Amino acid sequence: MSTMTVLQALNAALHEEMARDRNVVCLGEDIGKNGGVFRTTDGLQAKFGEDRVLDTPLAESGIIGTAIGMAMYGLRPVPEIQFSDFIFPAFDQIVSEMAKLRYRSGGEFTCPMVVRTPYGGGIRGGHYHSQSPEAYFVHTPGLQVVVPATPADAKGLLKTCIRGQDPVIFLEPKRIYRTVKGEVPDDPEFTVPLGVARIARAGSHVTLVSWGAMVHTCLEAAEEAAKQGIEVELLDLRSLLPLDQDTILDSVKRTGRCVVAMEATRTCGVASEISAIIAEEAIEYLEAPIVRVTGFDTPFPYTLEHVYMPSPKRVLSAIEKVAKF
Amino acid sequence: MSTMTVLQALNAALHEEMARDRNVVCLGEDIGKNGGVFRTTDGLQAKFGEDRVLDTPLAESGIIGTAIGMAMYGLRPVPEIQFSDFIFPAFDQIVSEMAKLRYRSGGEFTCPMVVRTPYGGGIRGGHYHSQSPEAYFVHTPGLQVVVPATPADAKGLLKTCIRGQDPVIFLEPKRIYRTVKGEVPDDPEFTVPLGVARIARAGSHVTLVSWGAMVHTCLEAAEEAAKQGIEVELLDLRSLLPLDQDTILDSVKRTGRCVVAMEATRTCGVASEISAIIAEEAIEYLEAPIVRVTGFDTPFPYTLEHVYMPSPKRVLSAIEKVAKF
Amino acid sequence: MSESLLTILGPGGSEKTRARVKLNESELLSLWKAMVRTRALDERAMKLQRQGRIGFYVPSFGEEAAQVGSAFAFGKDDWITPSYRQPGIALLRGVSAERMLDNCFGNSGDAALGRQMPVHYSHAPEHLVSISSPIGTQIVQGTGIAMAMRIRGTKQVCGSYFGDGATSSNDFHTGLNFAGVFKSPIVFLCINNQWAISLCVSGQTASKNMAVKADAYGMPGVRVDGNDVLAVYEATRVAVARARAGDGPTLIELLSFRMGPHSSSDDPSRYRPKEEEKAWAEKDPIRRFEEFLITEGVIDRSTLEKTHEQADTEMAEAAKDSERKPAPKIDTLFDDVYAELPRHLARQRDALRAEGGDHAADADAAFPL
Amino acid sequence: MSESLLTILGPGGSEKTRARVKLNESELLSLWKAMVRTRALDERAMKLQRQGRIGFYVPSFGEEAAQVGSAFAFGKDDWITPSYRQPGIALLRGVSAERMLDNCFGNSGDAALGRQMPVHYSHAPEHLVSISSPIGTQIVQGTGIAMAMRIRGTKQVCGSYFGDGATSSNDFHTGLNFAGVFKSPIVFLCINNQWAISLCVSGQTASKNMAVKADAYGMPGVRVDGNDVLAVYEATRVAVARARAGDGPTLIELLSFRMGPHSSSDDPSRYRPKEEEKAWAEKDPIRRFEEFLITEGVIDRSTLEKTHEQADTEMAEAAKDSERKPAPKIDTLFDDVYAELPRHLARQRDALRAEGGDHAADADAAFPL
Ligand SMILES: Cc1ncc(C[n+]2csc(CCOP(=O)(O)OP(=O)(O)O)c2C)c(N)n1
Ligand SMILES: Cc1ncc(C[n+]2csc(CCOP(=O)(O)OP(=O)(O)O)c2C)c(N)n1
Ligand SMILES: [Mg+2]
Ligand SMILES: [Mg+2]
Repeated sequence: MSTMTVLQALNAALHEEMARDRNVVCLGEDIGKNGGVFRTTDGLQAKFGEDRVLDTPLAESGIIGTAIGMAMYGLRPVPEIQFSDFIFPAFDQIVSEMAKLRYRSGGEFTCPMVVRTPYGGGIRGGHYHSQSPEAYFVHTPGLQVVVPATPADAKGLLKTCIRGQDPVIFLEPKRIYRTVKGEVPDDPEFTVPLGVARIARAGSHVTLVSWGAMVHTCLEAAEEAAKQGIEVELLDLRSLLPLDQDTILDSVKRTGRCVVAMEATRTCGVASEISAIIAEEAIEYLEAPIVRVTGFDTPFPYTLEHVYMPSPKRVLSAIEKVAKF
Repeated sequence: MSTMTVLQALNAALHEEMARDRNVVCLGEDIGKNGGVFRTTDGLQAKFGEDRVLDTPLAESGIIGTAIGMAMYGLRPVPEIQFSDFIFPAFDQIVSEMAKLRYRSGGEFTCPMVVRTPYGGGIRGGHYHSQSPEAYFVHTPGLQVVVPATPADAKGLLKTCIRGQDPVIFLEPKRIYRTVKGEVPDDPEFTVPLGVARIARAGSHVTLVSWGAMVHTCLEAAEEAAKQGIEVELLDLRSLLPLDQDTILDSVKRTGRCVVAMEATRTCGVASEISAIIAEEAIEYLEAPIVRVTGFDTPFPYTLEHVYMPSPKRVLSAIEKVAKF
Repeated sequence: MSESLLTILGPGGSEKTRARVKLNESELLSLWKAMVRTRALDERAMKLQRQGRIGFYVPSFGEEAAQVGSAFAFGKDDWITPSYRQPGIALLRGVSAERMLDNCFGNSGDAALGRQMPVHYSHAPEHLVSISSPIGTQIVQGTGIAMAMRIRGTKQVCGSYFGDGATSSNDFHTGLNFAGVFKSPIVFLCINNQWAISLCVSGQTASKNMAVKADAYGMPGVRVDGNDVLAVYEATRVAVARARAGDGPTLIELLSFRMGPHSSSDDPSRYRPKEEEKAWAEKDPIRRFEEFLITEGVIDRSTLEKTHEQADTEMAEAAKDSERKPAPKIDTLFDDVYAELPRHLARQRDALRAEGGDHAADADAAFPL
Repeated sequence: MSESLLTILGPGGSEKTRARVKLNESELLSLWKAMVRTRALDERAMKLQRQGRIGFYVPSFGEEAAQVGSAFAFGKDDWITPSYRQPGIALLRGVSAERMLDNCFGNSGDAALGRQMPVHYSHAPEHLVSISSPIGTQIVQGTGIAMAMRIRGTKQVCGSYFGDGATSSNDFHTGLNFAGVFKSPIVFLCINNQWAISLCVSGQTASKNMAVKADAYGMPGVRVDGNDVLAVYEATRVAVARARAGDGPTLIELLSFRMGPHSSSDDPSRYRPKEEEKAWAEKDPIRRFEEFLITEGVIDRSTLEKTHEQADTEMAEAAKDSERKPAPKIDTLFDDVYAELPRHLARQRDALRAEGGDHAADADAAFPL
C-alpha cells in the first residue's frame, strides 16, 4: 500500500500497464513532453519513447479516429482528451464507429481502447472546462463508461479497462485529482472489476447513489444527516455502463428511499436512468419520491460555479426530504 | 383544410415560411436540385433560387457551423441533416456552439435556426439510417427538441420553430413521411406551440406517453387494450424540450399508471427522464411500476429491424402489466 | 503535384503503352477478370434489388479500373479500409461472391449476421475493414492502422478508399494531417467519380482538383486517369513502395465517373445531364482495357465472351446459394455489443424471449438513397 | 502561393519601407498606440492573475502586430470572429479595457454576466463575435457570417482569426472548403505563433507552411511576416478588398511567435528551448515598429515613453474600476439559456431560491491551462 492522490494513482496505472504490455500506447494533445496539462501522463514519454507516447495535432476526431484504427489492428490505445468538453469533435468516431465496430462486423473487428478524459467542475473552468457529459456515452450501446472516486479505484479501474476487450470512456473527476488522497495497493496485478458498485457508507434509512467527485460531497452530506439520526447508505457506482443495478435495487428495497446526486445537467442525465430503473423494478418498496440532486439545465457557469454545483447542503436537504416524506 | 402526408405538410411549411420571410434559407446535402433524398425540400430551389436553397459540400459540421454564422448575422437558416444518424460530425457545433451561444454572450448573439432531420426506424436502413438520437439533444441545455406525429403538427410545429428565437432540433419521423395522412389547415398563420402535449386519445386507466412515429404504434395498442376494457390515455408530446410536464403529471395523477414508449435505445433515453419526473413529482399517485417500452441497448439492426422496434404487441403487454399490477 | 493525368492505356495503338506495362500476361488477365467479375456482381445485385429480393444496392459501374487496378498493387498482408463502392477489391482479394451476397441478403451467413445494410461488408480474413455508412470515417482509421503498423515495425501498408464527396469530411482532414505528421505507411485513394449523390465535384470543393489537397498535408499528390487500369496500378505501386520504405503517405486521385445511379434508390435524371453520362459511357474502363488486351493478343473475342458469361453464371449461382440461407436468429440481436453479454442485455433478451413473436410490421417505407 | 514572407519593415533604414507604406501619420500612430495598449493590457491582466485577483489569463505577447495590423484593414461594419488571443482587435475597435476586464473578473458588468472564463469576450456592438473555448469553431461560423453577407448583398466582409493549432481542427477544413465553394467574402487570418500549448508547428502539420493549405480550397494563400505591422496591414487590406469585390476568400498566414506562456497556467520551460524564446524576443514587433516610427520622425523618445506610461495607467485604472463591480446575481444563472425562461428552468430557479445560501465550496483545484 502507498498513499497517493488520484492523479498519482492514474499515473502509476499507466506506467504499470505500459510496462506490462507493449501494445499499450498513449496519444493526445500535450501528453508527451509536457506530461499532460494535468500531468497525468508525466514521465511516460521519457520512459516509453515517442513511438508509444504520441503528442498529436489538435484534433480530437483524429485522436479517436486513429486510436480506433490502432485498436482494430491489435494495439491497446489509451487516447487522452484534454478536457471532456473537447470530446465532441470526436463524437461521430465514438458513437458511429468505436461503439458499433464489434457489432457491425460480427466481432471480426474490435476496439479495445480507453478514452481517458478529465471531467466535471470545481476548477473554475466555466462552460468549456467543467461539464459532465457521461449521459451522452451511457446512452450509446457498445461503450463502457467508468468514473473512479478514490485513488485505489482510479488505479484499479483504469488497469481493468486497459486490459479489457471493449471501448471505454474513462472519466477522471478533475476536481479531486490532487485533493483526494488514499491508500493504493502496490501489487501490479491489482484491478477493480466493472459493474460492481462500492458501498462507500452503509446505512439503513436512505439510499444515496452517486459517482466521481460527487461521492465526496455526498459523504459530507451523509455525515451531516447522521447527526440528525438519518443513516444514509452511500453507493459509489464506479461504472455507469455496465451499471450495478442489483446493488442499487437491493439497497433501495432495504431503505425504501432514494436520492441520486450528480454534477451533470439534470434532464436526461444518468440520475434519471437510475430513478427510472427503480420506478420500474422496485416501486412497491418505495416510501418516498426519488429525488435527484443535479446540476441545473443551463450551461456550466464561471463566476457562479459554486452555486451551480450540488453542495453538501443541497444533497442534505434532499436526504431530509425523502427521510421525512 | 387539405389532406396531406407528413412529407407534403413539411414541404408546404417550408414553402410558406420562405415566402413569408426572406431571411429564411435552407441548406444541406442534395436538398436543392434533387429536392432532398426524401423530397422534403422539393421545389424550393426552383422557387427561391440557389442563394436561399444551398446544396452544400458533404460536411455536416460545415452545414451546422455555417448555419450558426448565418443565424448570428440575422438570417433564419433551416439546415437539413440528411439522416439524423449523420448529425454526429456536427455534434460539437451543436452542443458547444449552437446551444450555448445566447447564454455565453449574455444574449448579445443568438442562434435562431431549425435543424431538420429525418429520424427513426422502419425503412430498413440498418445501423446508420434508423437511429433515434433525441436524448442526446434533450440532455443539452439551450436546445429545443421537437418531433411531430401528424401532418398538421408537422406543418404547425415547423412553422413555429422557424419563427422562434432559439435553436431547434426538428426530428422528422421518416417512417410516417408518406404512410400517415391527415387534415392540415391551409391558413398560412397556422402554427402549433411548443411545450403543449396533444392528448391523442383520452382514457382513465393507464397513461401512455409517446412521440413521433411511435404514437401510431401506441394508438394501435390502445385500441387493442380498449377491447379488454383498459382505457388508455395517449399523450403525444410533440416537443421533448420544452417538455409538457404538467400534462403528463396531470394524466398520471388521474390514472395512477404509466407506460412510456419510444424507439430509441433504452438506457438514458427520454423515456427514463419522463419516468424520473413522475417518480419525483407524483410517486404517491402511482399504483404500478412505470414501464418503459423501448428499443434495445444494441445498435439498430437491419434484418431484425422488426424485432428491434417496439411493436403494438410489446406496448400492449406493458399496458396490461401496469393495468393489472 | 502536377495537374496532368497519369495515363498509360493510350487511344489507338499500344506501342507506347506496352513499353510502360510492368505486368506479365497472367497478371493482366487477373486484373481483367476481376474487373469483369465486379461488373457482373453489380449487375446481378441490381437485378436482385429490382426484383425485391435484396433491399438496397450500390453499384460501382464505371469504377472497375480504379478499384481493381489500385488494389492489385497491395500485398496480401496489407490492410484496406474501403468505402461501400469497391466490391471489386473484395473479389480481387479472394472474397467469394456468395459471401458478399450473404451480406446483401442480410442472412445468417453474413459475417455481421445481417446487422448492417447491404454493401456494408466485413472481411477480416482478407484485411478488408468493416464498412460503415458515415462518409469518411475510414480515412482516419486507415491512418491509425498505418500508425500501428509503423509502431510495430511490420512493413505492412494500409490503403484507404473514399470518394470525392468524402474529401469534405472532417475525417479526410485529420486522416491526412495525422498521416503526414506521423509519416504513416498509407496510400489514400480518392476515387473521384465526380458525383456525390446529386452534387457534382465543382460544388464539393473549389480546389483545382483532389490531388492538390496533398500539399496541405506535406505529402505527394498524384492524379491518375482512373479508367486506365494500368495507370492506376502503376501509380499505386509507386505509392505503396514509398509507404513500405518508410517514406510516408501519398494521396492518389483516380479520376473516373459514376456511370450508374448513386444507389438502387437514386434517380440521376433529376440532377445529371444525360450527355455527361453518354460521354463517359464511351470511356468504359473495361472495354478500354479489353481493346488493349485484344490488340496485344492476350485475349481473343471468344475468351472475352466466355469470361463474361462465366462471371454472369458465377454471380447467378452465388445469389441462388445465398438466398437459400436462413435469416439470423433473433437472439443474435444481443450478441457482439460487447465481448461478453452484460446483465442488462441479458435481461432485455430474456424479456423479448418471454414476449415471443408478433413483432413490429416490417419496414413500411422505401429506402431513399 | 509563394513560400517567401511578405515583409515591409526591413532591417536597417526605412527608404524602401517608406515607399511601400500606404498609411498616413495619424494612421501609423493609431496602429502603434493600439499595439502599446494591447501589451499594457496583457501585462496588467497577467499581474492581476498572479495576485489572485482574476482566475486566468491568456496573454498575446509578441502577437501585437499580427492582431492590430490585420484588424486595421477591416471596416467598422465588418464582422470579426476572433480567438481568445487577440485582445488588441477589441481595443482597436473601441472596446474599453474596463469592459474587457469586466469579463476577466467575471462581474456583473460583463456582457455575459461572468458566465464564461476570462478572455472569452463578447462585443456585439463592435461586431466581435462571442469567443468560446473549443478550438476552431469560429472559423466555419465566420464562413457562415460571410455567406449571409453575400446572400444579403451588403458588401460587408468577415475576418476570422485562429492559431496554427486550429488548422488541424475539423472546422478549419469545412470553414475554408465552404468559403471556397460559396465564394464567401471572408479573410482567414492564421496567426502562426508556432506553438499550440506544448506542440510546435512541425508536430501540427507536415505541410510546408500554413498558407499553402489555401490551395486545397481554391483560394489564394499569402504568407506574411506577422511581426511586421505594415506588411500585415497591407496583405489584409488586399484580401479585404478582394472579398468585398466579390472575388472570394483569402487565407493569410501571419508568422509570429508566442513570446509568453500559453496562459497563466502554463509553464513553457517544460517543453520549449530558452534559446528560441530569446531569438524571438529580439524580434519584438512593437520595438520593431517603434524603431521605424522614430527613424521616420513620426514619434520621438519622449512620446514613446509617455504613450507607454499612459497605457499602463489606463489599464491600472480600468482594473480598479472593474474590480469594484459586484458579482452577477444568482438568478442570472437561469437567464439567456432561451429567449424566454421555460417552465423547467423557472422551477429549478425557484427550488434554488428556496434552498438559499451555503453553496458548494469554491473551486478547490487550480486551472491547468
Ligand atoms: C456523414 C454522412 N453524411 C451523409 C451521408 C449520405 N451520403 C451517402 S453517400 C453520399 C455521397 C458520397 O459521395 P462520394 O464520397 O463522392 O462517394 P461516392 O458515393 O461517389 O462513391 C452521401 C451524402 C452519409 N452516408 N454520411
Ligand atoms: C477542441 C479543443 N481541443 C483542445 C483544447 C485545449 N487547448 C486550448 S488552446 C490549445 C492550443 C491552441 O493552439 P493554437 O491554435 O496555435 O492557438 P494559440 O493558443 O497558439 O493562440 C489547446 C490544445 C481546446 N480549447 N479545444
Ligand atoms: Mg463520388
Ligand atoms: Mg499557436
